[in-house]
Formats: sequence, C-alpha cells, structure tokens
Amino acid sequence: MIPLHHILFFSSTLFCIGLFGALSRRHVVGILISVEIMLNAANVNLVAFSRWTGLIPVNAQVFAIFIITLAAAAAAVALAIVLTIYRNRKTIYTNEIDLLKW
Amino acid sequence: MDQLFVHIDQAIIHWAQAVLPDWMAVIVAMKIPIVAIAIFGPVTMMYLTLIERKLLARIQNRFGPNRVGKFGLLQPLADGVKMLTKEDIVPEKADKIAHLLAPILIVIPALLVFAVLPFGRNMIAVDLNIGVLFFLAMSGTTTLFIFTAAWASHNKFSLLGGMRSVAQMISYEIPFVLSVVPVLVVVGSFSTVAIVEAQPGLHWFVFTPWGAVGFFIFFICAVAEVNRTPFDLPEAESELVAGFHTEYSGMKFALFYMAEFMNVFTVSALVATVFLGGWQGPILPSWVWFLLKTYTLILIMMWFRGTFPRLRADQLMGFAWKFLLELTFVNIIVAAIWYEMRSPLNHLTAAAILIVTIIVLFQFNKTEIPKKRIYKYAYAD
Amino acid sequence: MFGIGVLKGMAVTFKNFVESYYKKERLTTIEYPEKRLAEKERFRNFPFLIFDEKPEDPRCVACDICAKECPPQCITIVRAQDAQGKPLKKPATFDIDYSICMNCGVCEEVCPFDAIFMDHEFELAEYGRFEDLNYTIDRLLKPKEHFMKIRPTDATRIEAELKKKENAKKAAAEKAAAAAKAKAEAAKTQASQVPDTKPETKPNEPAQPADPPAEAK
Amino acid sequence: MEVLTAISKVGIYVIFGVTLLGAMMAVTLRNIFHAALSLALTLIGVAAVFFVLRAEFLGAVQILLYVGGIMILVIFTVMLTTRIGDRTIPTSNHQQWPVLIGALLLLLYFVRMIGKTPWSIKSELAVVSAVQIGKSLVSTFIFPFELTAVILVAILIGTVILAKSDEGEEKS
Repeated sequence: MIPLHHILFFSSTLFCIGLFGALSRRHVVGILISVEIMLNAANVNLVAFSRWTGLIPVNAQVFAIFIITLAAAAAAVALAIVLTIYRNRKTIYTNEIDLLKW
Repeated sequence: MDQLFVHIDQAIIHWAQAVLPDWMAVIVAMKIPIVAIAIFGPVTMMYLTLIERKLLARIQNRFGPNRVGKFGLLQPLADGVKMLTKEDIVPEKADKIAHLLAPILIVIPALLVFAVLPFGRNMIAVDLNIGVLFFLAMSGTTTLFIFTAAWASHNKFSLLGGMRSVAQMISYEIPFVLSVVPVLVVVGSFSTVAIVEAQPGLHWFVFTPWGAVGFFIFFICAVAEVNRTPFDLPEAESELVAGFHTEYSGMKFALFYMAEFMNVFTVSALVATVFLGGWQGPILPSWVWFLLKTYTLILIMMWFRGTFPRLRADQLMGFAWKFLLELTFVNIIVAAIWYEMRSPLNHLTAAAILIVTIIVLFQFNKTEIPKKRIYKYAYAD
Repeated sequence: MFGIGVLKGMAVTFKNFVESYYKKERLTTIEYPEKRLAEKERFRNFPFLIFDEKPEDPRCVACDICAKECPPQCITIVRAQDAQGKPLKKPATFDIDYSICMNCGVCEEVCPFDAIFMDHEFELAEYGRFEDLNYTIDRLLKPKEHFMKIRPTDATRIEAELKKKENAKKAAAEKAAAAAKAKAEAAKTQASQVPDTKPETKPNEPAQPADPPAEAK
Repeated sequence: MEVLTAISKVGIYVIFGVTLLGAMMAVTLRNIFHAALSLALTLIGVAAVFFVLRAEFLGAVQILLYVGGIMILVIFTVMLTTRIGDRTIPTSNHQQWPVLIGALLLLLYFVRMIGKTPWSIKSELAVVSAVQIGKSLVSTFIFPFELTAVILVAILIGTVILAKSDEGEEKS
C-alpha cells in the first residue's frame, strides 16, 4: 500500500487549492465550491490518520461523518444567503457587494 | 444446474491459468464478471424495450412489434441501428461540453450498480460489505446528471423537466433509502449477500408485516426513482415535449433510454434481493429464482405503465412527503420492535401498529371535499 | 377500503392483457400484407376499360363523353381510323393520368356503352411520377370476368341489360328480316303480275359489330 | 504478481491526479456551471480515495450526501443566479497573485512539516466497518449526534425562511 505521507501530500495540495479558490474567486458560488474542497481535504486527512495512526480508528471516521453533515448544512444556509443577496442586489460578484448597509 | 455459471467461470480461470502467465490469468479472472455484466446490461435493456412494447400492446388489444424478426425479436437491433444512424443535433446555444457529458454520466451509475446485485448463489461480481448503500449512493448521483442534461440543452422545456425530475427524485430518495433500513436493522449488515442469506427457503422478508409495508414503499419509490409511470412527470410527453432529454437525438438519446431501462432492471433486482429473498427459492436453481422475481417486478412496473394516468405535480410531492415518509419512519420503529420482541406475537403487534398508521395517514391525506356552498343572493326565488 | 380503485384499474388491464391472447374478437388488427380485408363492393379506385373477348376490341367506342365529363380532365382519347382515314368506333389511344384522377366515378356513370368501370386495385405505387402513372390503353384494359369478380351485383345487372338490348336488337333484326322477306314475296308476287323494273335492295344489316351471344352467368 | 501491485499503486496515484485536476478546474474555470461539475468530479474522486483507504461506508456516504445532496443545491443556486447573456467577467479578483503565492508557501510548509514529523504508524492498518461506526455514533458520540440533529432542523427552518420569496411583504 502507499505510505501515509503520500496521502497527506495529496490532502494538503487539495486544501491549498481550496484556499486559493476561496480567496481569489470573484463569484460567490465559486467561493462556496472552494470551501467544500477544503472540507473534503480535511476529511481525507482524518480518514488517512484513522487508518494509519489513530488509536481508536472509529473516532476519526465519525468525525468525518459529522463534517460531511455539517458541511451539507453550512452549504444549504450559505446558498440561501446567496439567493437573498442575488434577489436584493441582482449581482453575485463579491466585488460589487461591498456596502454593509444600503 | 444451480452453479452452472460458477463452473463456467472456474473453467475459464483454469484455462487462463494453464495458458497465460499468472499475472495475466489474475487479470482475466477479474475481467470475467466485468465482461459478463457488460454483455448482460445492454442486452437486458434491449429486450426490456421489446417486452414493454409487446406487453403494452397486448393491454391495448393490439399486437406489438412483430415485423422485424420472428416475433419482433430483432426489433431492438433495428432500434439500435436506427439510433446509430440518426443525426446528432446539438442546439446552437447549448453548453457543448455538458451536453455531451450528461448522457455518458447517466449511463455510468446504471452500469456500476450491476456489480452489487447477487444474481445467484456466489454469483455476485463484487461482494462489497456496503452493497445496498453503494446502490443507493449510485442512484443518488443520477439526479445530478439528469439536471446537467436539462441545464445543458438550454431549452425551457428541458429545464422545466429537469427541475421537476430533480424535485421528484429528491423527495422519493428519502423514503427509498429509509425503507431499506428495517431490513438492515434485522440483517445487521449492508452486504446484499448477507441480506439474501438472511432469507432462507421461503422466509422472505416480504412475509413479515414490516417487510410487506417496506416492500410496498420501496417498490413505489423505485418506480418513482426511475421516472416511470405513474411518476413520469419529467418526461410528460403532453406538456413537456420529452422532459430533460428533449434536445437529444441519435446515440445520446439512446444512452438515456439505455440508462432508464438498466435502472428499471437493477432497481427491481434490488427490490427482489432485499424483500423477496434474492435467489432463495425451493426447487429451481438460484439464478432462475433471481431472474424470475426480477422480471415479475419489471412486468408489474410495465403493467403500471399500461394502467395509470400521470400524477399531478402536487399529488406526486404530497404522496412522498405526507404519506410515504411517515410510513417509513414508523416502519423502522416497528421493525426494531418486531426484532426485539422475541415472542411469537411480534407479528401481530407489528401488523397492528402498521395498519393503524396507514389508516391515520389516510385520514390526514384525505382530500377535503368542500361542503356544498349556499349562495344567498344567487337564487332568484 | 383505501386504494381499491388502483387495484380495480389493474384488474381491468390484466383482463385485457389475458383475454387478448385467447379471445379472437379482441384483436381486431388485420396484419395488412399477409391478411387483407375484403373491399366493399362499391369501393371505387381508378377506372379501367372492359373488353369482351379480345383485348383488341374493347367495349369503348371512343365517343369521348367521359373525357369531356371528367372533372379533372385526366382522360385523353384518340379515335382510331382505318386505312382510308375513315374514323372507326374504336379508340387508338386511351390515356388516363392516374396521378390526376380523383376516382370520382363520373366516367363510369356517363359512359353509355358500359365500357369503363372503377377498379378495386389500390396498390399502384410507381417509381416515376409523370410517365409511369399515365396509364395507356393496354394497362387499362381488363377482361369482363375481372369486373364480374370484383363487383358481382353491378356486373350481373349490366350483363342482363346488355343481353336484353342484344335480344331486342336480334328480335328487331329478325322482325326486319321477316318484314323484308314478306315485302320481298309481296314484291315478287307483284312482279310476277307486273314486272317491276326497280331492283329490290335488301335492307342492309345495321353496321353493328356482331355481339357474341353473351351467356348470362 | 508484482505487476498487479504496481498497477494498483499506479491506479491510486491516477485517482489522486484526477481529483487534484478536478479541484483545480473547479477553482479556475470561468463558466461557473463547469466549475460546479468539476466540483462533482472532485467529490467523486475523494470518495474513490476513501474507497482506496478501505473506508467504504464513508465513501458511500460521501457520494450519497455530497454528490446527491449538496451538488444539487450548488447547481440550483448557479441556475437561479445566472442571468441569460450575463457578462462573464474574469473569475478571479485583483488579489489573485498574492493569494497564489501565499497558498504555495503554505503548501511548501505543509510538505516540509509532513516530511519531517515522525508519524507513529501502527503495525497493521486499521479497517473500520460500518457497524463500528454505527455503534460508536450512538454510544460514545451520542451527544454530538443529537446536537447535529437539532442543528439540521434549525438549518432546515432557517433556509426556508431565508430563501422564501418575500412577495408577501412587498405587496402589504
């Protein structure tokens, strides 16, 4: 099987791609997509540790399941917010949503 | 006779080991189920189309395709050739990549799911220990790909069809997934082989009270998941032209068609495996039992198609959210009670609770007929 | 109870399905090329010409009435002429353009000589649209027996009329012959008393194609 | 036999490559719909990685929840918010390059840190079955489990209120 650190390299690159996306995307949904990628990177790390080093391997996988469910919840709320922004301001580009109170 | 195909499989492997270098032999050994499924899938799909057209024709007192080949047996080949030669039109403003990708992506889960079905005693391609969950996950992904097909063809009708089909598949996916839970509670494992082994001889789950209700819900949701009548709102010819695959022609449309019929086969195979005891059966060889049960379920689905009108959108949703979902929750609890109560009257209590819930749910969902209104000023007398 | 309507509907379609296998009157479709539905007698498709014995002398006498009457004007007739150019009572060419003909049956009604009738033949697909569908006389001519076969009642009626006309003509001919014979004797008796210089001319037979005695079917 | 292990090892790295490619496409593609599709590809790739790490239950749950659930939400939002004939302006804002450098530096730091730390690798690799996960979910993790349930209900209601089209208020 492949050594542990190869998977950690993979998940860290995935995380960095997500980070890059989250900070540099102009489209709000693009940011949400990148956040999802970062969460997945964390999941991969958890599963890798549960398989290689975890004392109680079950815990890591339960953490991963909690992450998935809460990521789903977070995505739902975030997309609802995006919809309301779009409905009020007719734009979903972050650089155009820069006024807090209008 | 029972282990016919297993012996064939062993024979090929022995032959491969004798002739080929050992690592090649292992690859050949791995490839046999893949080749079997790759042939079995499309062939069942082709002949399901023929059986459906013949059966619907007989219901409507007419023959059915009998021109091509002896009894119309070559009709699927003719359809295939027709689909191949048809011109493939891509709408000018369509999203080219997604338009091409959608049909391919829809066929992949339809084929992947064959790997988890137990066709007979130790005749299963891959004995995943999360068999049923893998099946449910794969059928979950088709929703997304149907929507990409709808969005990519840049056409109002297909977008409407796509929205309706996504709404329908999501609302029927929850009862679909949860109605298997009672079986998993009793069997204790996801693997399809374990589920079938837990139903020896004629002790199929469908004969237990929660099993019957579970079978009813699972089968109805399976019909809805495959977008077949009476839940075929997305492809409603009358109002939505052809739903999400309006803008597809030629081989791409054939792929949609193939995915639909393969889903019909695999979904009824899963219903047979989980509730009707897969290949368990008294005399006949195991794979004959499996095919018998699956094909009766498929024929029932086609029978539905010949009988029922299409459900309205709100009835469709109401049925899923206000009736099936509650019934599934109660079914899970009842299965747990039934499993814990070792005493023989567990069947009675389970049946009683379920019947009460069904009656209560029917009362809730009774469409309230408005009382006769009296128009004081309308009448001249 | 709940959901009984659903089961009733299923029962109906199941009955339909099962009975379509053993009840013959349920399956009414006629598989066309192999099994055919007998046409009704008065069914009329494109017209055809009748000849009694030989295709050379059809009943048609090229009187051109049907060509004039035909609403879409799709019949063209050219009268035959003998060696000296004297017109004969026979068509040299008789063309019906099937692509124009609307099979209304007017030609059949107006034909005084019962020479043209509407056929039951409808599988007339051709490759060319202009020259193939323009039927000439040789493709139009069909024996009397064909007409008897496809439209028995009309055929018998028309045969009876023809026979009656023939008998009447024959009777008239005999009466004329008898009268002529009687006049001849009378003339001879007169001649014997008073030699008459005017030569008797036997009333010649009306130039009538000798109609074979049509045997009534 | 070593040919097979080699093939399976290559297979794993192919899965890694495909997932990373999908992630990069999801982050950089101009057309947001294609970005959402490549996110689906990344999610399926991550599920494949879970299968490779012998965590089948998690892989199936990932596909069921992420691809079957969240992706539909994302695509619905994309569909509801793109106007026909929208002007597609460049996807990334002005701070693209500094962020790229920052991310690369972070990556370098991660890689160095991973390479250096002595991981206490267990002798035999653990395989977690669905039954174990189920049992621990309702035994040791019963509190977070119920808490997630409460959170999900709250979010259900919150999303409906947020996304409810407020024609009602405007008219009144």
